[in-house]
Amino acid sequence: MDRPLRLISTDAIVGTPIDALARTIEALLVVASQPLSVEELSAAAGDDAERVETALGLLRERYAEGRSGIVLERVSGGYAFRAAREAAEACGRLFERPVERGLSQAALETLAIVAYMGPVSRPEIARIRGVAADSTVASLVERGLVAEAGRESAPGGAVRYRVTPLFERVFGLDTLAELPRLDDLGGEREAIRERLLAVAEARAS
Amino acid sequence: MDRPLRLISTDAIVGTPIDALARTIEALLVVASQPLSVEELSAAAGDDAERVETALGLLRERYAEGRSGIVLERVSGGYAFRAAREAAEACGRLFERPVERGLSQAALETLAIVAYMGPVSRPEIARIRGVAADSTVASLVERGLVAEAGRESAPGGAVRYRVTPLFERVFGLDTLAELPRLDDLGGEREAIRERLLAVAEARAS
Amino acid sequence: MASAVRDLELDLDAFEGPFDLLLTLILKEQLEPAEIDIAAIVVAFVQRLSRPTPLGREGREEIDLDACGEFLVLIAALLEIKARQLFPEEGAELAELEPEEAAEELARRLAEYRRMKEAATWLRERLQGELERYFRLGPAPLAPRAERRLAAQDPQGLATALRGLAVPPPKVSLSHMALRFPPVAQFLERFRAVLRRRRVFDFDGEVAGLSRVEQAVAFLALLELRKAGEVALAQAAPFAPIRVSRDEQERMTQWTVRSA
Repeated sequence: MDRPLRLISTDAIVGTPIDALARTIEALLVVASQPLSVEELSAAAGDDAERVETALGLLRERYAEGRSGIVLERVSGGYAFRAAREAAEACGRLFERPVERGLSQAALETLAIVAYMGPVSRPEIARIRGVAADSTVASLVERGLVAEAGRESAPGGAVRYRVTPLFERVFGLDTLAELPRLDDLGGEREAIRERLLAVAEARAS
Repeated sequence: MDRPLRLISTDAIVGTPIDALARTIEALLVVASQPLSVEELSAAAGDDAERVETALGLLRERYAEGRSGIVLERVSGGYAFRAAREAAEACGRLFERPVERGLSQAALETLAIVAYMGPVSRPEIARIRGVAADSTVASLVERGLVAEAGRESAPGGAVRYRVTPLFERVFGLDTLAELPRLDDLGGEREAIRERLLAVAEARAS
Repeated sequence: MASAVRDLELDLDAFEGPFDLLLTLILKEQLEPAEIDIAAIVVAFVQRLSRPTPLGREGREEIDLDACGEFLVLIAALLEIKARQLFPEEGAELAELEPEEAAEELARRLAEYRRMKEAATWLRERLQGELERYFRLGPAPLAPRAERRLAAQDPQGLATALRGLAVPPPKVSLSHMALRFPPVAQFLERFRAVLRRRRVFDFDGEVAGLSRVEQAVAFLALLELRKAGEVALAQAAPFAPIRVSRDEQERMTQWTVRSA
């Protein structure tokens, strides 16, 4: 591997350059408030992306589940430290989970609509669920799972919403593309259509 | 290079109780947003304080300055992880935000309401925008563009907000009197306010 | 027994308590019908029906019929009110479609909702699997403080933002005005006025000639009066006219109604 910084690195105690870079990345990750992408790490460390990837490889081994109480995970388009799963019980005694605690069925359905169809407005959500969405959306915004994303293009248009990086983090997703593809339900749709038609005909006759 | 987790990743030692406890403490510290005392750690880990002290001793060695990018620091109130000093420059770059070019629609609307109609409370901003204003106002306060300005006169009245000198600087205004005129909306503060509230009401119905 | 409906305990997102309290709150306009998940009420009622009755003396089928009758009337009225609130314009839109097109459109919406319900189920299961992942929310205890800096801004942007908020919402077609249901209070007043003049009146006669929506609202008003103890109701037989009388003793247990 090409290590352009080797010559500059002065002293055996500091370690090889890639190890110094790994220490810098450890430092960045332990103070960061959210997952850091390779680009962000590379910009902050002042090193190139390829070498950051190499250092991350080292760190993922060192901070693997079962080897350390700190685990390095890839999530929400970046890298972040979290607690090891084996420490979940201890964490549960000390920390609350305000974001996901008590998410109602209504909240989950609304979240699904925003995740799959966002940016989407409250009237659109209400149309799909058949229930006004105002209080549910407000509670998701308060939890930080959903955020405003501009207004509908027409003047006086409704505010639209999208899911946040925190949503990806809570649900352990790297990107929204990891959401499962929903079955087209083509056959079912046909069946519903025919039932409705039959009802309409019965009424007309 | 120093591998901070070498002790617990060595097979012979993995699983000894004190190392398991040390891993639990690592996990608790990496999740905490404030320093944790020995009592808190001991209660969460379900282990006695003396053994927690022993484990902390191990960890202070492992996460000592110069050995890892993560340093375990003893501060008033307990223990917390911080970034190593050698990474100070990189951390500085991480937290130095690039100059932001613009504001979100939500921030711009809220700022406009506070600038033209301030001092104004969050409930009133929410009424005009038709969307809860809490998180947007909080973020504008954090950015120093908006500040508290007393409470509404009624007992228990809501906190009101005004724009700050930083706001005037950013928008290139010497005084708020230099804000663009809104003659098409009625010109005067009260007229504009009534107009906006009437539209908001029409939107909500 | 009709109270099987009114005492029905509900645990909805927007409301928790007995069904008659829910109705009262809607009548007093303290609760938005749009916020109420009607399907959940139906599920609760069906579960209640399927529970065996503790008293063996009364025939179960008879109890079911009474309860079902009252329930159907109330839930249909609620549905109609809610539908008109949620889709003021769409009722007209759908009515203009051919039956095939309307069925296609409804099927599309049902399928879409169905997919979103599946997605919600997936999210719930996913969340369950992620409960062991703890991470920090907010900044690290000893992290340096971040400062956000903002480039110079044009004050015209503020004026534009306020003008955007002053744009009236898109014009709503007037067609739904004709569909608007009258306020319940209107019927409360009307029935009270009638009862001040006469001790007894005939509900069916009083609402004859009104639209179905108006009749449904009138019936809700009647229930509200009865709940408040202002009137007593009597019906000689199923589908017979409902006689409304000033409070006093009330013997009515039959709730089958022809007019709504």
